[in-house]
Amino acid sequence: MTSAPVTSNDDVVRIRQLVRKAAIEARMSIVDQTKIVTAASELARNAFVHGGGGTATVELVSNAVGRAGVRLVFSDTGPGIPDIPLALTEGWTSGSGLGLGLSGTRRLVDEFDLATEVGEGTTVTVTKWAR
Amino acid sequence: MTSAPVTSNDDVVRIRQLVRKAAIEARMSIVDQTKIVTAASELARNAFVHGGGGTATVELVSNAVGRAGVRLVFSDTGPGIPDIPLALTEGWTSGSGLGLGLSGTRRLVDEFDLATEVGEGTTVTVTKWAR
Amino acid sequence: MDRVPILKIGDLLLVSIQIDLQDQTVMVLQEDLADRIVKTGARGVIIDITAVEIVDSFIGRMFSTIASMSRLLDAETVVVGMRPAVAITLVELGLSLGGVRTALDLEKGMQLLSRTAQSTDGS
Amino acid sequence: MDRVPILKIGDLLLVSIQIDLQDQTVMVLQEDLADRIVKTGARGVIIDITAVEIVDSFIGRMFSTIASMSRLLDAETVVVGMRPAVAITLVELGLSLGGVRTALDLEKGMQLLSRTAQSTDGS
Ligand SMILES: Nc1ncnc2c1ncn2[C@@H]1O[C@H](COP(=O)(O)OP(=O)(O)O)[C@@H](O)[C@H]1O
Ligand SMILES: Nc1ncnc2c1ncn2[C@@H]1O[C@H](COP(=O)(O)OP(=O)(O)O)[C@@H](O)[C@H]1O
Repeated sequence: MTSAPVTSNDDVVRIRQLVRKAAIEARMSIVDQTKIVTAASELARNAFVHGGGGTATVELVSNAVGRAGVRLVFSDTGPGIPDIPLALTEGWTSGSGLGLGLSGTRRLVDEFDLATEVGEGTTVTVTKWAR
Repeated sequence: MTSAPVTSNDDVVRIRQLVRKAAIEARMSIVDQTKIVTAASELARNAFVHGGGGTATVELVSNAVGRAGVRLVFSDTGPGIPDIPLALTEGWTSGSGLGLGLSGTRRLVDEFDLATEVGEGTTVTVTKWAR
Repeated sequence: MDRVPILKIGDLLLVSIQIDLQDQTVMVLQEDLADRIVKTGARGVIIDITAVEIVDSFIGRMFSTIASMSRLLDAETVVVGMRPAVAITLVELGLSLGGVRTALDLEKGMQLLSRTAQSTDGS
Repeated sequence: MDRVPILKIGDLLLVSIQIDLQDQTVMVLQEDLADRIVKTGARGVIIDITAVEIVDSFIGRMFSTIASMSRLLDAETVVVGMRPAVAITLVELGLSLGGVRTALDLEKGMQLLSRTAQSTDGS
């Protein structure tokens, strides 16, 4: 398991590279590598831009039948998300983004979990399994 | 009455074939066959993807006036559906689907029943009558 | 899992779906097709569904995904041979396949793609 | 922060992205490019993403922004060399890059732009 800070634009790039490495270790196809790295890039940017910075952890996991996967956790202590369904709506943004980060990421991964509390922060956990 | 497991993508294909056979036996038109098989495909995928697997039963039925039909029951012991109206909303998905499975299926059949309990599972029963 | 073959005819790729599609097959087909478009420089993709008896929301989404993806790779997609019962069912299901071009049969699909290619060639 | 170089080839500008793009680099590239189009009177912009391993929504938006901006400055943009895995991922992300022209490789991109230039010149 690797942890890394997400407090700058540079960190977003570094996290993409960490996730790429993990996806290769999990023997994902090129397409699946691309999907999980793209998801990581969106979630890292969110933690930085909307969450005011936080941390990322990248973990190699395996499921009951021994399938390898990559699990990513992005945590911040930012403002939290008051309306979760709204935030998950394709195209909705509170800022100047495209509003595709959360909705799109959800389609790119196999498991998606969003835990958030207003005034406390946001944690997004995603998992993608190698096929 | 035929029962079949729904625990893989392969099973979804097999269930389509079972339902096709029943629809032909009920002497449905090509359009009605297509509709009930499509509905079966959606519900089987839901039982597998959202319900973590379950069973399907396919039954030839006839009503009071002797009209033939096909009844399908999809049961799983998955997480259940906490908000039924939301799940039936066209376009709403908790995952990465299109959110058309339940809302669309409902339009494709003559009778539609959804029984679900959080933590217990979900059973969807649909019937289509030959014209 | 079966794999759907992709044939190259001139600068077109032809995908003729002859099997009952399971979800994994659909995912693999999308990826195979993206690879082949780039490898061959194909300008068009024809998906022949003459033999396809049902299109559910998962399969229907494949058509949209392939159409968008091939556009990004500078190829046009056309779906040919949709059965009337499939078309009716898709509409009731709520899937309009916006952005997906369709033609009645293979021949009409090829004509459609060659017209498009000519007009973008400016020739 | 790295800066992406912009090369001038005849009346085209070529941007070949060889680094892992961070958001600041993207912003600066857009501004640099607008300046260079005006300074050089370039008629076309080619963005070569052959080496780009991922395009997220921020980077994808850059292509649309550059395409719109250069159109306003009377130049056409084409994005070349998109990898198949990137195309599939973009579609799933929900980004269709409408309004952005694409070509398979640098050569095809240059052909596309020279044809466009001819037809808008009316020659
Ligand atoms: N980590 C976070 N902390 C607080 N709000 C967030 C966070 N991530 C997402 N959001 C909220 O959800 C909205 C949608 O996010 P997203 O789909 O990624 O689109 P975008 O980032 O382009 O706005 C954001 O505009 C923001 O309001
Ligand atoms: N068998 C099931 N068990 C648990 N949840 C279900 C089941 N079937 C449907 N759902 C829930 O209802 C939502 C809508 O289902 P549906 O309309 O079929 O769309 P989709 O499958 O594309 O998400 C699903 O996203 C899921 O949250």
